[in-house]
Amino acid sequence: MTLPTYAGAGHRILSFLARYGTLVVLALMIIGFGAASPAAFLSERNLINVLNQSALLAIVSGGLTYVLVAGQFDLSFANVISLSGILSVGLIERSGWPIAGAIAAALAVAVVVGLANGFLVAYVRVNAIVATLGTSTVLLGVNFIYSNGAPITVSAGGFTNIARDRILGIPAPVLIMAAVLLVLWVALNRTLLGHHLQAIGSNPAAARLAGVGVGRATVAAFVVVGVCAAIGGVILSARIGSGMVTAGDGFLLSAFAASFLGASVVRDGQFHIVGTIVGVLIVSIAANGLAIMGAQSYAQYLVQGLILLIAVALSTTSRRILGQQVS
Amino acid sequence: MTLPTYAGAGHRILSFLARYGTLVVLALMIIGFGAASPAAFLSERNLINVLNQSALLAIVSGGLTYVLVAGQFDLSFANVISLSGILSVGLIERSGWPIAGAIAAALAVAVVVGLANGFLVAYVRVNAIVATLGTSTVLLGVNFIYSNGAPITVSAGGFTNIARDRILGIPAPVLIMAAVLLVLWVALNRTLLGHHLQAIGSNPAAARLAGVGVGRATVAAFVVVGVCAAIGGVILSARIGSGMVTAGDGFLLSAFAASFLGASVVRDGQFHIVGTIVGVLIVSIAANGLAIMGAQSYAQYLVQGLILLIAVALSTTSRRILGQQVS
Amino acid sequence: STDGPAGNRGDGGARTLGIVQFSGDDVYSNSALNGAAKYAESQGWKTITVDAKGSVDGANAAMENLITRGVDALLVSVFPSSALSSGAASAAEAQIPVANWGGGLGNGVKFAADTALGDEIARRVVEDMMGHGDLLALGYRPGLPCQNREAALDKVLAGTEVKVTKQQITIPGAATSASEATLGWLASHQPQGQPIAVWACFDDPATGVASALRQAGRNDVLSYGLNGTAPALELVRKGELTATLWIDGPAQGQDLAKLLMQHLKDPTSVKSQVIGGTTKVIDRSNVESFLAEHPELR
Amino acid sequence: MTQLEGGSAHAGQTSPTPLIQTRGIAKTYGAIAALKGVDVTFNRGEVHGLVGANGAGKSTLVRMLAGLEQPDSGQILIRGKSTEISSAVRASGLGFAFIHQELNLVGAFTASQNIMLGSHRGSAIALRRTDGIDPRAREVAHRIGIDFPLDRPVSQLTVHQQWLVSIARALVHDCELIAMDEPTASLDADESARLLKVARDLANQGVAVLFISHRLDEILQICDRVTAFRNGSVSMAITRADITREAIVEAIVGHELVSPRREEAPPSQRGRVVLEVDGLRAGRTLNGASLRLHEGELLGVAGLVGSGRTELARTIFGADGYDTGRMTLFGRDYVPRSIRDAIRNSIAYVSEERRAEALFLDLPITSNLHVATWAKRRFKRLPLISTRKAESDARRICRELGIVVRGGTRKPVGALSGGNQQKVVIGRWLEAQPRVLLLDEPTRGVDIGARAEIYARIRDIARSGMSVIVISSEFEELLECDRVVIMSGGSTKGELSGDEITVKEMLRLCYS
Ligand SMILES: Nc1ncnc2c1ncn2[C@@H]1O[C@H](COP(=O)(O)OP(=O)(O)OP(=O)(O)O)[C@@H](O)[C@H]1O
Ligand SMILES: Nc1ncnc2c1ncn2[C@@H]1O[C@H](COP(=O)(O)OP(=O)(O)OP(=O)(O)O)[C@@H](O)[C@H]1O
Ligand SMILES: [Mg+2]
Ligand SMILES: [Mg+2]
Repeated sequence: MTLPTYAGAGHRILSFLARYGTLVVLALMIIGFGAASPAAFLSERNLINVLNQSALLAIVSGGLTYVLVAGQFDLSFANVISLSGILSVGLIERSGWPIAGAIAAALAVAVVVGLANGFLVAYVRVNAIVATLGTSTVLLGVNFIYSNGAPITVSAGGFTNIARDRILGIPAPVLIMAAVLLVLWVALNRTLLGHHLQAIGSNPAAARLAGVGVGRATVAAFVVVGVCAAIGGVILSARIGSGMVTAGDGFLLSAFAASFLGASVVRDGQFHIVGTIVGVLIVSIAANGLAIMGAQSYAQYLVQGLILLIAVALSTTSRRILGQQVS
Repeated sequence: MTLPTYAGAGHRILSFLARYGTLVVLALMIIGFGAASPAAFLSERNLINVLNQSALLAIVSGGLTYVLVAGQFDLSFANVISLSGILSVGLIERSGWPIAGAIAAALAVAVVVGLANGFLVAYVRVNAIVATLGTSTVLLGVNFIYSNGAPITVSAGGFTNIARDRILGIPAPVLIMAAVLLVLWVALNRTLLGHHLQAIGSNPAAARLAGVGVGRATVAAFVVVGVCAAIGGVILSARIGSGMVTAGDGFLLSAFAASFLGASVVRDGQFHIVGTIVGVLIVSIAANGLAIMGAQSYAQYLVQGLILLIAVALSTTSRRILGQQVS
Repeated sequence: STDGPAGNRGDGGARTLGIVQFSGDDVYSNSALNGAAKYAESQGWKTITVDAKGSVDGANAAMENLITRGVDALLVSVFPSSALSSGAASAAEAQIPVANWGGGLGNGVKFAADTALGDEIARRVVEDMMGHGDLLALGYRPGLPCQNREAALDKVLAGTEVKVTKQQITIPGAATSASEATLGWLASHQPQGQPIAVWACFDDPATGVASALRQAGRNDVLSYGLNGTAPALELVRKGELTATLWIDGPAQGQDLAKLLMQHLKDPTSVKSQVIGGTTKVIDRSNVESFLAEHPELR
Repeated sequence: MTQLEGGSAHAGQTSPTPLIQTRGIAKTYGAIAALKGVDVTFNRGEVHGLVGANGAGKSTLVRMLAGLEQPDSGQILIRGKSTEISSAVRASGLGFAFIHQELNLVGAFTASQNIMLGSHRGSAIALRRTDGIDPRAREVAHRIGIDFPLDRPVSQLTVHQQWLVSIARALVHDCELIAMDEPTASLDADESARLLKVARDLANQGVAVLFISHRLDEILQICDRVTAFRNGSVSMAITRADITREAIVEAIVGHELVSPRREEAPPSQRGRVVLEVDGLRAGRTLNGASLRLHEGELLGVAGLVGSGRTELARTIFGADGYDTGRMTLFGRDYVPRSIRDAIRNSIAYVSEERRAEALFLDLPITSNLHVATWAKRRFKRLPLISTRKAESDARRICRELGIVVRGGTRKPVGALSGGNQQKVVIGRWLEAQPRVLLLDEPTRGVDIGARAEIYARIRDIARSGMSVIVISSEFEELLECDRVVIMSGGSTKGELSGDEITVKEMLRLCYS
């Protein structure tokens, strides 16, 4: 096991960057923002704040990771976020449902959406991008029918507490995030379903030939992202105090950014929950740090775009130089 | 060569739908809207109108098709549309450039964006979704720097004529669309580049071993979508009479919808220019017909979503029943 | 059936008002358009509404489609008239008058409603801050009303000791992006005896501001919006939003419809004009009585 | 060739109902009839060989039993009961296991995970670990002689190692039927022998074994019963007693095959040296490989699997780099910087894994044939490609190589049978008219008739000055060559020419 001739320090640094490049960028960001405004950025309050703000994106991106692991795509979860928000608020405010019942209904609807997406993709064999673009458009229509386009405001206090309560100083959304991510991690790495999803994503034909229930597992992945989006939607509407038709739209691209960033963490090109968490943190901390520094909008866009590119390019470049990249 | 037992009429209809299902949906849409409001929808004026409204989407989706054929993805072209609009209008209005010079500059910038995307994807090996999400965010920043976020209005008449002039009663954008699509079709089906892109999209490793210049061809595909987006952006800003930071945003999902719809036309799951044109027509005619009928927002969303799903599901289902689907 | 072919205007049959919405979920502008639609219907007109889904190209296309369908007048909302070039040109060609609620005049758009009206609340902001302190201004420059409102704020702030940080929100996702920008900014602006305030160029981001304040547990921060939508008024009532400027959009819509009709009767009788609107700053002191007068905003 | 003790005498007669009986199975793809009313019976305790030319329909039948295709008409009786095999899950539920003709592994998984994939039972969401090496996988690996670590991701294994994984996966199930579609095509002699023994053992334990191969020796050696296919129908069913080489060839090809004789090329007539490789070293795979290739020569490279032959070919082709060593091409120093560089230097390489490394399965046969030579299909004065020229050239190549394209050259290449796909890849590179052609396991999955045709064609072209290097694990195939070098452990160990070229001698040098 001799190392190639150009080994030594350079080689070790490259190997390190190939594995941990994305994490290095995260660390550099924290150090940079911390140095720029230590009092504000590194305050305990702000750190909890960042976690709290990440909670929603983390839950949704975690769900999205399942679909991506299975080699599929979902463009409809943003509308599920909006729908579940509108629906839960609407059922509480307009139909007088109890909070738990309303949330359960929102989750149930999300399961149905996931089943529909999964059915279209796995059994009707519609390309996932078209299928979920179609369902997302239909969902938008449903959102409009239910809300007539207008936000539904929460008046009951109980519901907004979901976003406001703290346990031991930790906001409820952060706790929910932790629980959801834990479940997602365990199910992906320690169950047959997760194992099969990974197989399907890596080589669907091989998985099918090996007798893996490709259809059922794919449907399950779409249900997972649906449910996660619904949980996110409930938290979101509790946080902003109303359900809105477009409330979830902003999560579409940022969840993809977080998940794809995550795919470059440690394992090359594979989606996994821990990676996604790192991706979420990079996205959230960039936004938070830049807002604290009072950066102009254009600077925010420039920096966020560059961080995204560098975070991924660092590890891919190192891998390429090492020649580890499987072409 | 005996036909299978369930053959006959049913089999022939299925075979027909498998190949032409998407076209059948297009035809049904035209018949349906035509029957609902013959005077308005089927008027010559409206048909030219529909083509004129399709022009932009067709040009952009045609470019996007190249990237999709090569097995890649582009999320940045919508920002290129906006940027080229802002830049051409800005150079004319603020810097007093001649119209042709401003347009050339906009196209040149788009080429640079395409090169950057292509370089990141093909040589730095960054996943195309992350790379183009990153460049699109950077581009948004650039848009803000140049325009400060505010629209730049056209005062000179010459520029808006690009969208307004007619030759033999046919609006200039339609003619430009026809020219662009012709070039795109020829280049994809009758040149080395086109065949190489198809090979790369089908099996990049095999393409590399067959001596295809995978890197260069991939870069070329990103340049093509960039240039098409810039052409679209110039026409758009001429049409609306100003350059706006968000002008191109709406094209992101509709161009994907059109291209993926197109992939189900005749050939199963492969992107091609003629298919994309059909996809564009479906998207545009749905919008036009529903607008003419004065459908409510929710109905527009519902119907558009369902059309998308049915158009694709019809052919995939027929193929599945026929057992032709390549798994 | 119901659609009249192009060119049969003025023959005594029911006329049609074509309406182009900015977006189906932009409640406030849609309420103004509703005001116009209600009035037109009360005058025996038919109305037909198309959703441009926030896309400026879509708005131009929608105008053309409505003209093709044969409407007698067009009402557009929010998109700047300067960006309605081809739609307005088609309208001019077909001699159809166009009014724009919130987008200003220009490109042959004959009537507009001023929805900027930002001075009043800007003065209120400075007044509440007693001329000094830190202010976060959340703007949206691609939209004309927000652009003008930001300009009005700048004008009022000039010469005061208020330190302004400006951020642009995104649409869609106005509330979420406003909330994120606010939370970040708040972290570097802790209570320090100086007044701290957040101004949002309309009420949707203002609800995001309120949620950020709630999350951060900050009740030392003043917050402002504009438009006076139901959710914002509810926040004012609960004391989570300091004040918002109510603008009577529906009345403006009705006035625009009137102008369009008058123009059709006799084009020479009305000048091209920008109409103003009734406004009122709503804060905790008057929100209850205001809501009593305007139950539709509850 | 050892005489394996077969259960042949009693097999078939003792079981009252056969395990599987097909009745009039037919399957068409569009206008192509892949199977036309096939009746076969597979009994427990029997090795049942399926033979037939490329495209005869063998794999289609296997795919039907695997639930991957549905018959258009006809019935499959399982234990006497008409059964619909609707999916792969159903097939494995029926106790069927498969080694399919093409590699299908999950690249991101380890060897052990691949072997066990699909064998886990129980709740999908119960907690369990799927990493680590499963003892059952270890046991099977031992049985077929896997010597590489099972916890390595298969994407890092060689093609040949991947095949062993694929075989192990089929063997890990307790099954009643195991269908092997050309399982030995990628194995060396030792491993093939081991697999044949495993197959025999399984049959003796009462499993029905379905065995497809183009290597007639293997068929002769272990089959209790042989069914030959021709054009989608059963052309002959032979039982143990009547199985002879001649009968099988007759059944496959329809006539007797004259084995092509090697034309002796005396050393004096040998052309000038075209390519010289001297002391090539690369990482752990190559350590001192040298060879010399003459003009118009057919040079064989023999070696055991893993001996570095593929690596050597890829290095010459510019697909992999090397550390030290020298190459000379037409007398000039040759340092391939890239694949394109090698192609510019008139070198071509037919890879050993056609599906992953050569074919564009969803693209037309035409595109697959022309991918490296599109430039030749252009109009005279336009920089555009002439579709008519492309199609007629494609038809010509198909004719020359005997590629059976029943649906026309515009059909996706994925619709061809395995052997015909292989011919497409060879045709692609012959069209490029290279000066040096590297063939890595070129006749994998090609039927005996076609194999002769391919070699005849290669000989033809070699006569006009092309030099060919053939890498093959089937040493009989190398008997065709003018000279053979033997590789072992990444370096060249010896050379045989003329009458020295015998299977025995090659084996001796490999193991020395
Ligand atoms: N998906 C498909 N679409 C169209 N035709 C197909 C398809 N699959 C197989 N065929 C055709 O069916 C016929 C039988 O193919 P099959 O793969 O069963 O042959 P085979 O006997 O296994 O040949 P080989 O020895 O080359 O593997 C061939 O003519 C092939 O072209
Ligand atoms: N991608 C890889 N990862 C790890 N080891 C490899 C890889 N490719 C080749 N090797 C090793 O290099 C050596 C030579 O492999 P190579 O494939 O060149 O041999 P070969 O003689 O062509 O055998 P085969 O018949 O399997 O192709 C083997 O020992 C193999 O283990
Ligand atoms: Mg076969
Ligand atoms: Mg090899």
